Amino acid sequence: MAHLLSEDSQLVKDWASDQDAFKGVSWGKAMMWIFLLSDTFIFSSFLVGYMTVRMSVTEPWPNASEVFALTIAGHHIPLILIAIMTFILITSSGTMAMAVNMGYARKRKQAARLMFVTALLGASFVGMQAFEWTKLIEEGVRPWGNPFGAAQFGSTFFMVTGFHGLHVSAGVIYLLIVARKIQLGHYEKEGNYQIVEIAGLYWHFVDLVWVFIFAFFYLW
Amino acid sequence: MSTSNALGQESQEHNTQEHPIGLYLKIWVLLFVLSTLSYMVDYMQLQGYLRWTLIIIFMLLKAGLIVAVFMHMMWERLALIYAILLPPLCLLVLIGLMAIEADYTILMRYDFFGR
Amino acid sequence: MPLAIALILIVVLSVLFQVFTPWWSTPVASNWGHIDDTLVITGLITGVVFIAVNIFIAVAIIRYRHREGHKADYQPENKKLEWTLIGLTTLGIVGMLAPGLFVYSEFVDVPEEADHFEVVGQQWQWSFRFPGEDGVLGHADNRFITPDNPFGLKPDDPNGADDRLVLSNEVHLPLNRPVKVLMRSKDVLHDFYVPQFRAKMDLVPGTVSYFWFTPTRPGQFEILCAELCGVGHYNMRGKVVVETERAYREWMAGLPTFAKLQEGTTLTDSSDLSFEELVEQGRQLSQAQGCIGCHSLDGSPTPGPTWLNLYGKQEELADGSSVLVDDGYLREAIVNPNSQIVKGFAPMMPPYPFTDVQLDATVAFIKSLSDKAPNQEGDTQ
Amino acid sequence: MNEPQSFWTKYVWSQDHKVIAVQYSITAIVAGIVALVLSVLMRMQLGFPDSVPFMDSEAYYQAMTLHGMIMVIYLLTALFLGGFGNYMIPLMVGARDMVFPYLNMLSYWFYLLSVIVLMASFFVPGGPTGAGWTLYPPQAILTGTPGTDWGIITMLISLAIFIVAATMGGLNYVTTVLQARCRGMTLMRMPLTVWGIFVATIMALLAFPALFVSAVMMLFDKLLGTSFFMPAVVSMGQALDYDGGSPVLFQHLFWFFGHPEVYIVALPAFGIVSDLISVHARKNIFGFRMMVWAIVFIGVLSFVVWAHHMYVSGMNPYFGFFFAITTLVIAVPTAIKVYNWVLTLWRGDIHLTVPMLYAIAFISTFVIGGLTGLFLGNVIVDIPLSDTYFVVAHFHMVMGVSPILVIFGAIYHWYPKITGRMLNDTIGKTHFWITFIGTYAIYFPMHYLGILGMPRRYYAYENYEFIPQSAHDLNSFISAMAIVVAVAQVLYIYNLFWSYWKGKEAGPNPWGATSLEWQTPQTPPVHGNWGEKLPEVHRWAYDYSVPGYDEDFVPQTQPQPEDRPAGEMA
Repeated sequence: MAHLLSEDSQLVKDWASDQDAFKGVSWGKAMMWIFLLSDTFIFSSFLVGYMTVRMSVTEPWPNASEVFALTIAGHHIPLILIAIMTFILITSSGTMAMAVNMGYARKRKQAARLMFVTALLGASFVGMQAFEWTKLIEEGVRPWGNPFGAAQFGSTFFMVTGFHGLHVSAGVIYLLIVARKIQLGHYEKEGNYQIVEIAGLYWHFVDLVWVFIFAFFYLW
Repeated sequence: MSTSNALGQESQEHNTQEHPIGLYLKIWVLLFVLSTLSYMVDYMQLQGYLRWTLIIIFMLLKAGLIVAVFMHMMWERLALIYAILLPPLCLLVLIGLMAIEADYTILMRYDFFGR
Repeated sequence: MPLAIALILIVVLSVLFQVFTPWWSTPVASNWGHIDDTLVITGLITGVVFIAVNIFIAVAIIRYRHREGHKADYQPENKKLEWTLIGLTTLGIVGMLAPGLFVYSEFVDVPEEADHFEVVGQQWQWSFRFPGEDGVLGHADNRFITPDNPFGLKPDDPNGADDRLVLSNEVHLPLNRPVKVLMRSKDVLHDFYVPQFRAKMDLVPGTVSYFWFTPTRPGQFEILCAELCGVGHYNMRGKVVVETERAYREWMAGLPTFAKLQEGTTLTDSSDLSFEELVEQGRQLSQAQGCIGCHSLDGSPTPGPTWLNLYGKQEELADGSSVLVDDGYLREAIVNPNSQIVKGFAPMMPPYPFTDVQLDATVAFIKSLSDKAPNQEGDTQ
Repeated sequence: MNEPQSFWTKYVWSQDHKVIAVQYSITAIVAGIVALVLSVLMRMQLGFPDSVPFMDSEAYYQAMTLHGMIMVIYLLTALFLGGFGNYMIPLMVGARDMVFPYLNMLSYWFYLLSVIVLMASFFVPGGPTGAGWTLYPPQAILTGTPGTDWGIITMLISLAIFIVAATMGGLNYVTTVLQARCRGMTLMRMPLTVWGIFVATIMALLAFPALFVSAVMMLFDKLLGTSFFMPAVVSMGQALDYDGGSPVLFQHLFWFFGHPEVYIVALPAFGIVSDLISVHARKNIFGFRMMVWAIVFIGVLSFVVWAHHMYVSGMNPYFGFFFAITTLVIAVPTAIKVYNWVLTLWRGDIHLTVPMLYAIAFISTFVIGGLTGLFLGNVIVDIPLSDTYFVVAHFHMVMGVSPILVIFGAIYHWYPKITGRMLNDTIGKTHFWITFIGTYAIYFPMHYLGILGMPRRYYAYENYEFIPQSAHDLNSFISAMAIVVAVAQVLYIYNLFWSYWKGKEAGPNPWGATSLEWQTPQTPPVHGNWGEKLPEVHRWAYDYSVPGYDEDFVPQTQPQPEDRPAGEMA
């Protein structure tokens, strides 16, 4: 720690320098990071709200493992849909990371193609979420109550996954726009493909949030 | 973006985040494994502290990998890393106190409402 | 220069105001005199700082105001001075915080021997519950509230049967006995506040809050609501009577128990009841349902029209027409309140789906409050 | 440089930070005037009951709620961040504009939309919400409170839109300060104005999320029947379908936003007033480093003190110890700031210009507001005082009067740069004296009503035995003073208009200030701010009365002489 704060550490030098504190970070990327920081607080507040109501209701909390189970080919498998959604989102993060790599390698076509794949995976995630919502609504889960236990189960489920789903949907649109622009060669002139990395930051963040939702809402 | 450039962003040395594809693939596989493990926690019906510890460990490992590698945090300069990672710490105070508060509420409810 | 004078004047006038003010804490009537002491300590320390800073500015303005040829000193920082000031400030903070936390630890630590009773709030009235012989309050929850069970006592909890209920906004407490106040709300946040006791706490629906105190002075004290609770907030009044142990016991003996109330309030058929009995039923019903939170019984202004001399009166309505307040109008106004709004009042009363018997009782009670009501005897339709 | 040409692109759909700043400021001030009128109506009712015919208890609570909400969010936050932040940051750090001007423009239009939605709540069925600016559930969405059908919905939606606007603006401000400074402009050479706004903006980005989330959750409680904040309740004799929620959770989330919010307003004011004092005392700000660290320290600490607003809320009572300690610790950096302001005056060359009058008045009122905060932060002292007029007096002194005095002073100080003309001194002084003395007369005695025990948020105080007649008389006096002060604000507005056309020509640097915004090639600065070449900074912003120079100020752009090594603070 002492080393980190000493006068000649890179940390102190960067902060004490003129013009920019984040060396080599473009305006867009800096802004995206700061936005994600703010968004972290939004999701954390949602999850804190969820934690508090879950801990303070006297009704029993439904067993997520059961509620989200599917019967496939006669087998009753707990949480299987959620597991698949998790894998899809992780896969999309992987393709996104490769798109960033292609962008920096100036492989325009591949970058755009990988981004389209990412968007497709994202869209299928949203599709599965829609399926999950439909299933739960058919089973009688509503924001104000459900047949399995505490009413807040439904409220927080729709609120938290809904908000995350909105983020994914927005991300899909964002990725599509950027990918299209790359295809059309909009960034060719400046030769700077950092936009892919910025879009990637957002996309990975959405994945990151899902990691927490998966752990706290579905597994806990 | 274009508007900002119109006003002239000073040229800066962009430290491009170029890393070998192989690394991404490795992380990808690792994330798959971790997700499977955390799924297995539920599938095996582990309960109690063991369950919660495992869930948290796998969650933090996954989150760490995504932030560090996919979001390139480990290659960023310390100035950015600290600026992004320190502020969420104050959320820990909120989380901790709200856990205590929720606990207090449920105790009151059991004590006085008799449910 | 005028500014320097103004600042000095502000200091002088503030100090004079402080010394001669007729507006100061009400005389304390509980054991929380220590709270007043912490207030005085804080007042002294902050007062010194207030005077010092203002006078310092005034002197600086006088000494260093702009004159031709004068130039300011160049002194970016003075580490020693700054750290001295930080040290002094910390000292002052500790001086306020330490006694404060000490008294607060007394405040949250309820003595073993303390009695307890419950305050229940609803828009906009108070009611109270005492534990009865067994010394234990029965479980109670808003989910059990019915017209017959206004406190929402858990019907099958044996501890609740002997609980003594106060359906009016007046509570009695014995002198010099520590008491823990448990608080609960039926609808929104309220705050049980008696200025002379110093302590106050919110009533929160969905949980129970508490504080404790020992009344140290006999007398009657006003209860106020100190947490915004809707349009009637400013009029949510009550009374604490602090009296000798004996008087308190007598008062307590007159209170109905929960078990007794349950037997008595099941309204059956109004034709069996005398007018007086009906009026009494109506009184209890309108307290339980919160009617008197909005409709005063003594003519004082409240969110809804007062019930004093209401019956038989010509009311002007919001649409300009007028109507005679009779049985029919009152019954309609309870079941479907927003159909005919009295001029000057907001359409905010919710419909009360009363049974015929309940309507009879309520109307009879309103009638009993009016000297214009014709033939009080028997006419209950 | 694509200079916008038509009136519409230049003044309406403008992406120039300076125009956006003025748009923000004008909108905020108009909203503020509405809130001021509401406060006069309330004071009329309190001082002279039943003097305003339509002021029934319902209208009173609606006025009270909207007054508080507009003043805190739509006036103060918007004016300091959207107004001053927008105007000052690029000019003071030597940037051509905000880093993303288009987003900056969107930020304003979203803000305007939020104000329009808010104002629309006056006309929706049931009127605006009367739940108090804290919007505590359950009462905010239950019958018995005005505006529970449409008022509360428009209020929450307006807040959500405001948060979107604040986020878009805030991202710009923070990124601009971090990444778009000119050569030589290190963080430690930035004027304190920028520091205050910078830290406040970071706090806004991290605190508004909690408000956003609680607004969303309350909207769901209201519209979908969820029970986040709603336990089982029996409202007006009707058992409702809610169950299991926790009203205290809302309060925690609200104040997790709400306390940082206090400093979101205060920190820019701290920064600006530091600069005003330094410029007009012709002396460097005393203890600059300490001032910066105090701002940062206050910013961080303000995230762990929130529940000192909830000492009597029925939360876990043991929280009182934790929050009393953190709250009183925050008093130390705040006190340092006060010491450094007054020590800046000491041995200065104090020009009692109108901005300086406001600045000094700020110190005096802020000291009262800050010191009374020590009463309310110390949990046991707070218990008798909470929810009384003491609280009203405290937060009006600390969050109402003092930041507003800074705003008056700041507008006076920078008006010449914005318009090229000076404001009128005579009107300025008249306005200053009425406002300063008037607010003292309003709020100083009000503390004593609180100590007496008069609860706040009361529509009337009829027949309370513990309130003597003299207290009612004092209340009337306070109301009379409030009306005088409110009316006096017309002077300031008049001054703004009159001087725009008739004011004295200002020249580029009328106060002889060192910071960058006074060194622009044109006054008012044109689009792009700096002409061909960005400025270069060679020293901190506080080189006033430096020994060895003829002038009593050395602009930041002036290079250090060869023979003089850069000084400690340069």
